[in-house]
Amino acid sequence: MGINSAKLGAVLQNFATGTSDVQGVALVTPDGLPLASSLPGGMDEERVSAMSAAMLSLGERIGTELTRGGIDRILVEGEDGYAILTSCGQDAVFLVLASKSAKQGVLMLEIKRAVSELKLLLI
Amino acid sequence: MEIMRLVVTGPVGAGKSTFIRSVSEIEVVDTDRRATDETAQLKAKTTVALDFGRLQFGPDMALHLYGTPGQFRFDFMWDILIRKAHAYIMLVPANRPAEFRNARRINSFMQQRSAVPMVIGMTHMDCEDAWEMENVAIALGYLDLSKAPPIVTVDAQDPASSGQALMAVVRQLMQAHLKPRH
Amino acid sequence: MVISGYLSDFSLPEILQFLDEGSKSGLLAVQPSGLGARAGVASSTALSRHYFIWFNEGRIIAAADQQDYRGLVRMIAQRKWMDESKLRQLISQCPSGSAFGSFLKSQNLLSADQLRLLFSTQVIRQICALFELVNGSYQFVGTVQPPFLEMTGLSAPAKEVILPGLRALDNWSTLAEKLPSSSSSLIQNLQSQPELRLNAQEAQVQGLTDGRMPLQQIAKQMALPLETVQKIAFRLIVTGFAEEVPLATEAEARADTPAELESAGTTGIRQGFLERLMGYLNQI
Amino acid sequence: MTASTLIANQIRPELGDFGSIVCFKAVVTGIEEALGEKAALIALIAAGRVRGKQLASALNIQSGMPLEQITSAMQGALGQAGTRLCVIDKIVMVDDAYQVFCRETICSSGEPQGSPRSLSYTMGALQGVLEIATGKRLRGAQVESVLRGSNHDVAEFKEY
Repeated sequence: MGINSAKLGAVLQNFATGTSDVQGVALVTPDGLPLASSLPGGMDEERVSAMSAAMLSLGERIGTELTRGGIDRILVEGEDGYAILTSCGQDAVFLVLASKSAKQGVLMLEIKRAVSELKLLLI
Repeated sequence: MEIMRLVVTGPVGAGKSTFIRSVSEIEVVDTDRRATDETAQLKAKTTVALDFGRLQFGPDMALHLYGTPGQFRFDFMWDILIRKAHAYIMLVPANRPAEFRNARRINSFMQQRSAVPMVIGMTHMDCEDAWEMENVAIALGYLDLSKAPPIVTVDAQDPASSGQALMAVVRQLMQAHLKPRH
Repeated sequence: MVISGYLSDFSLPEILQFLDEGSKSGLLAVQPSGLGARAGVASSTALSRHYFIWFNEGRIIAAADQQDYRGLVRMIAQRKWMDESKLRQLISQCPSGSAFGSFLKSQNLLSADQLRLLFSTQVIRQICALFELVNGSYQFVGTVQPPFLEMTGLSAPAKEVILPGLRALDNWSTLAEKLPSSSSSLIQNLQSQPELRLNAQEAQVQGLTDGRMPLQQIAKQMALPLETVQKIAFRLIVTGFAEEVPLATEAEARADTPAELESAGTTGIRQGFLERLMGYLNQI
Repeated sequence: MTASTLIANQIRPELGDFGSIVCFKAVVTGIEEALGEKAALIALIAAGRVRGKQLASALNIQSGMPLEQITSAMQGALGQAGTRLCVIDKIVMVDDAYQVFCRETICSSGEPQGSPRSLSYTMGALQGVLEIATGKRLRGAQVESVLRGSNHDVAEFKEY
């Protein structure tokens, strides 16, 4: 049936609205193109996508060259919040932007749940 | 005599008997009895065991059409008929959503027992309250039209339209020939 | 696209299944009718009332019992989370095309938990109550704007609403005819296996969907009343887990079978035969 | 406005506008070295797309233009009279995909036969222009390479 981007969009919006402290989400291809997103105003979807994919592949390289193994997630912790990249199967990277007040454990759990839902839509 | 056996199935009121009558060149052998149950309001006669029609198109070639009863209490007949069939066509009344679930049941029954080629014929498409073809297909469980069997519109009263539906069935059989059987 | 009819023909769970599986977007309006409508769903003063359910790609995005787009605002005000004048002001600030709930969250005025509560009250509870309707009509219109002011920003596949709705349903009279037959069995639906959590009994029945065991026998094996198993089976069917397969009652009346059928063996058909038949049909 | 005037002529008073392919290749391999092939590829494609979009606006390319017109504008801007990124021989539609046939691409130049290197910056630049010209979001893939027995580097772009 091909990838249903409207459905992906609905799942992302659901995640962004229904998860505490989440401010934005995006799903991008491993080569840096946007699949679907729900981002705060002022963030350009295409730039966000290219950055996310580059970051993940850089992480993977660190994983292999610096012998850290396969990469499940990359976490950027800033003064004002988190950016978390999680690989979502072969064909996508999931980016979550969360505020500083987010509880990391809960957030990771929510991300895990969302990733399994998204994977189903990407088959 | 070379004979192809085609089963015409579908829920109550789909037009199975009419379909067979309109393509059959012999006087249809039917076993209609006066309906006594709830289908009586729908039509005066309902098929009890089966409808039978024949289309002779060569000195030694014929198509036999077997219509199944629509009600579930005759499902033993469906079983007997589908086991010997070379193909089947399921007629679905597009204006009667109440029957979609029954059509779905009949179809899964057939699919469980037989892997012969099949075609879906939508009848009553000219009625005002008829559903669009694509939507009926979804209601029958075919969510992806590219993976659904061929779906044709049939006016069961019109021999030409019914003939078109038969041609869709024959085309399916021809294609099945091209693919090696497993 | 417009589809309309009566709930007695095409029941609400079936409509929701259809809209989900067909990934439909639009507005479903349900109007209760007759005296059968139960209190709680539609009191006698509200019989002419409509209920509205909005869909996006098969997911339910909002529900309301009035078409004034103020249902969500009323719910927030009722809970005293914000007063109405503040809400009116916020409505004018909400950017067009975004769900009002998402907007409130982005302004840190409502939390995710509050939105989830609103969604569940607005959509899940309201629709589940509609399953109780004995009589009514429905109309689905495929081309409508999403009701941004009614939307929390959350959505749920229709099937996620069907399942709890039917679990809680007491009055099955409208659906009695739709229940699978006691002599039918179930098979797994290969096209769609939804991501829904089944309860213990449902999972047990789903485990027995082998296309051979009739519901009667499943009931016996699970020591449950037949009707309970039929209801579970119906839930599995309308949520896309299983398909009903009638099991033929073994031939009692073979005498009716015509001689032709008995004598002819099932051999393949020659391509030449098909071509001749095609040519013949072409001339009709 | 001809394509050549698009490039500010007097960037460097003595050396002029053109640099060496050797240096460009060193940039590419250096980035790959530091970031890994994949991250480098993503970065270079992203850079190419930004450049392609700039170019499209400089050339006044708008969505809905006929393919021939787009082709000749791109040939001018990227070829000998332009920035010399590559020679574009033709752009064809195959089913619903755009195939761009190029030669002497900057990405493949100076590579030995059989090299596994693929188009990166070039691909992005072509994609950027085509995205503006078609008004669609595209997804690119290299389907043929001069490094692997073909007469052209062929980039294919599909809507997704």
